[in-house]
Amino acid sequence: MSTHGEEAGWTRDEMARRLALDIPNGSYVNLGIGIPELVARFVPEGRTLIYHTENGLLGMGPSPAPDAGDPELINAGKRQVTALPGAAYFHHADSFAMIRGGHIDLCVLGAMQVACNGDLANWSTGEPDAIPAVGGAMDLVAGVKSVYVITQHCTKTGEPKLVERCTYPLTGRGVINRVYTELAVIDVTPEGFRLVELAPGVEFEYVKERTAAPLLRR
Amino acid sequence: MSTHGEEAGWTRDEMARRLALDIPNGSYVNLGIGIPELVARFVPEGRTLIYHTENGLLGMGPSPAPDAGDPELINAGKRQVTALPGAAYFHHADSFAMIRGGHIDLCVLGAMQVACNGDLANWSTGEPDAIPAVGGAMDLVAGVKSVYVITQHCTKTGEPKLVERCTYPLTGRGVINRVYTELAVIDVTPEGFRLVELAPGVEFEYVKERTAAPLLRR
Amino acid sequence: MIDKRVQDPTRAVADIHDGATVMIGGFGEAGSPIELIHALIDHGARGLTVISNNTGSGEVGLAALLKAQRVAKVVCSFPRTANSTVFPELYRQGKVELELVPQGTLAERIRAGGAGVPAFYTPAAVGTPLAEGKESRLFDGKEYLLERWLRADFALIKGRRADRFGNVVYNKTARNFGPIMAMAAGVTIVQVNTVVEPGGIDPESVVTPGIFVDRVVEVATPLHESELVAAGATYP
Amino acid sequence: MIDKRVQDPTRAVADIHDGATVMIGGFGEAGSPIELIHALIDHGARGLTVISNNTGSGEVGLAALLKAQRVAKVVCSFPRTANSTVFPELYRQGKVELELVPQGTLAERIRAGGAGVPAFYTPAAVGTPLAEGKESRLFDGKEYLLERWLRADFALIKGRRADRFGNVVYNKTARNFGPIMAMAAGVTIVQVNTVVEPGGIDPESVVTPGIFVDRVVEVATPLHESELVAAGATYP
Repeated sequence: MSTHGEEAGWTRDEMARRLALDIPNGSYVNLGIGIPELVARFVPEGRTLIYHTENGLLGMGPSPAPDAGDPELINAGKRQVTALPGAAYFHHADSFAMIRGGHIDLCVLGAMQVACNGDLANWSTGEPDAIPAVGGAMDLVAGVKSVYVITQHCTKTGEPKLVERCTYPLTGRGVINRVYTELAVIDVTPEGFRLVELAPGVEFEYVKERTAAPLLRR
Repeated sequence: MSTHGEEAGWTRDEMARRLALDIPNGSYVNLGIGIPELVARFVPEGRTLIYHTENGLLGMGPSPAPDAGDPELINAGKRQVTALPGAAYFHHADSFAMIRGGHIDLCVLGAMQVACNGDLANWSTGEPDAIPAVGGAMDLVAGVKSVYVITQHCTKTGEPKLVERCTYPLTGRGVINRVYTELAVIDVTPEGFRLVELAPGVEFEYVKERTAAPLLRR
Repeated sequence: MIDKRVQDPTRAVADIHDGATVMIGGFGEAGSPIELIHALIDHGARGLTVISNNTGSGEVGLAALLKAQRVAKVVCSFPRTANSTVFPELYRQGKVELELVPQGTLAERIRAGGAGVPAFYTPAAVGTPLAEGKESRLFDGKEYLLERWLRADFALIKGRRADRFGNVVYNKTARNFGPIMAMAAGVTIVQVNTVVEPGGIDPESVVTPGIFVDRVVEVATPLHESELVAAGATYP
Repeated sequence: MIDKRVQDPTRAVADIHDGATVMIGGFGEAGSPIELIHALIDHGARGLTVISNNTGSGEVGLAALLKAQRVAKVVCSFPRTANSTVFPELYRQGKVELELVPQGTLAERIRAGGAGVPAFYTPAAVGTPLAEGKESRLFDGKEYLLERWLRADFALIKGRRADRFGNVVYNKTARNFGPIMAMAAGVTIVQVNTVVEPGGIDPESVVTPGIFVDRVVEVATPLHESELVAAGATYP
């Protein structure tokens, strides 16, 4: 691991493990599709989280064994899952009552851009020929108690994802509490981005250079 | 039965029987406390009605056999009832979604006053020391498809209950479709009260004299 | 390990503070969490705002809480029942405030509180004295009233069975306000006849998912309000 | 005698008129009433407004209805899925209109339609492009958007079991939009694997009470959309 090469900082698994450390026992958690899903694999021993999937299940478990699945038992990413003992099924209005009503403790999402005022853009590039599709992201960020982003620090072309103001269409305004990247854990505070922790071997200046908004030290 | 004595017209049971004749097979019906409850006894052979009680039961049946009741299986009048095969229990928000959403076909209520514009007063005399209590009456009249009143034509002191304008506090504005009394069946139309049917031996003028608003002939 | 069980009603209500807003389940005696209410009387919190469909009967349960003058305000649809004398007396003496709400509006305001909907429109009560002071608005030519959500610090409700995650099923028409109050309170306390292990309730039949429940207390053989009232019982 | 059974999907959808608004249940393939949708394609109604969370995959079910150009407008939250090519193509060609609605707002608007609530406020989408043209308002210092109810002429949904009164239970996460769409449509048509006699469903476990259901069709072994798509099937 190097502070200057392409491979600086945490792997995806390590990012997910680092995030999982911050989730208290007994939390009700909604994990977005993609990197966020990895978080479930790294919950520390002795803690139980209860997973909510917005398509109507609380107590979601891992993927089923081969040929043991039910095409009508799926997660929000439309992949087959299982239901753990103590699970409950409910309809969509009840599911989003949980979200909008502030009953979910944490949701973890991917991001295209996070601004230092907590704005999130993660649903559309705003390109004119894109098929707009928003799903439940706007409801999640508006209703869940804490919203964490887990994402690569920059895009594949090296553009910072942590920015002064989002240029892509917003998912929500002032909704993000914390960001986990391969380089660092960063809080969104009333003063803007503030470093919480650097990945091993990563230096503050290195993160700062790749962040398109002021980054406060701890 | 006399057209001029105190006992003119239908008995309470006959009023209920007459009303029951007008309810189509398969209707979802909410019956208020008191005379309205009698209606269930007189449903014509071959028709099935499904009774809704706003405290969370569809498919309500008659009172239980002695000592067979459950104090947690009651109707809106807080009396023990039964649940018929095909019944369903639900919570209060769902129950009033049925009411407010226009899913109940008919509700039958008692009345203090019904005005010729369809206004109903049936919850309060407006006296300053009365304990105000409204229950579900305002929701029922606002949401149910048809609202029938079943009542004595006049109060115990001989005051007409069918009036030009209600003087008691309203339960709802322009909500009553039809009134069944011991003297007649009367529709509330855009032109006001209109006679549908006289009780046997009752004359039109007799009803008209006891109605404090214009009464149109059939 | 998630375990929402609490040993007894006393411990379950121990942090209800003076001035708290408390939703109390039940329609008449069906679903009334009488043991939790009695524990609340013993606990002694005062100046409560109680949101409940009725005001109790006799001098037990909710009526006893009122009688003990712990309640500053009642939000309810029908504060008058057979055998209900405590509330009317206090109300006439000006010792308790009343906010009268149509039953369906009460239910929907509570559900809205739980669902994060701060306000909604309803046709109920338009043109009546209960519309006074309320905003109204036309939609598609019909008039509706604007109603605000109701939320509470605590909810006390009664179920039939729960697991230690807080999933609850109810008994018949005792369900009534339980599921929506569970959604609308900061801390939801449920008394149930039986606590089972997770998996002991079919996930297809759960009525209140555990996410809405904070504390579960087993009361194996709850008192029946009507029997107590018939026997002339009082509490404490 | 109350009997809401209809012999087959063809008869169940026979009165869906051109220009009708049709809610179609399902989240992806879970809960998608594929036999009812295929019957609707055969039936031929055009110019439909479809309210559904997604827009189907492959060229069967909902995607096939779109492909057959029977749909003038789609109201949905996520018109893009794996194996979803039909909608994107029609949309880019300007052959179908899209009203994009956040998923929770979509669910709540449908529930509001069923519950007789013409409008409500939600925090979702505040400050985003989906708030454009919408009224907003502060409650307790926080901004919310005003949203209108959604109602439909017909709802097509899929359950697991029903009785002839129309009481329905669902299968796992196939429940999703079924219960609320059943509430919000003038005519609700449910396909189920099994029809049972009244009493065959525990009244404590009924999810959709029969009052919300008009027609019940038994489809004992419904097709699975994902299997059809994997096999490259098309409809008709």
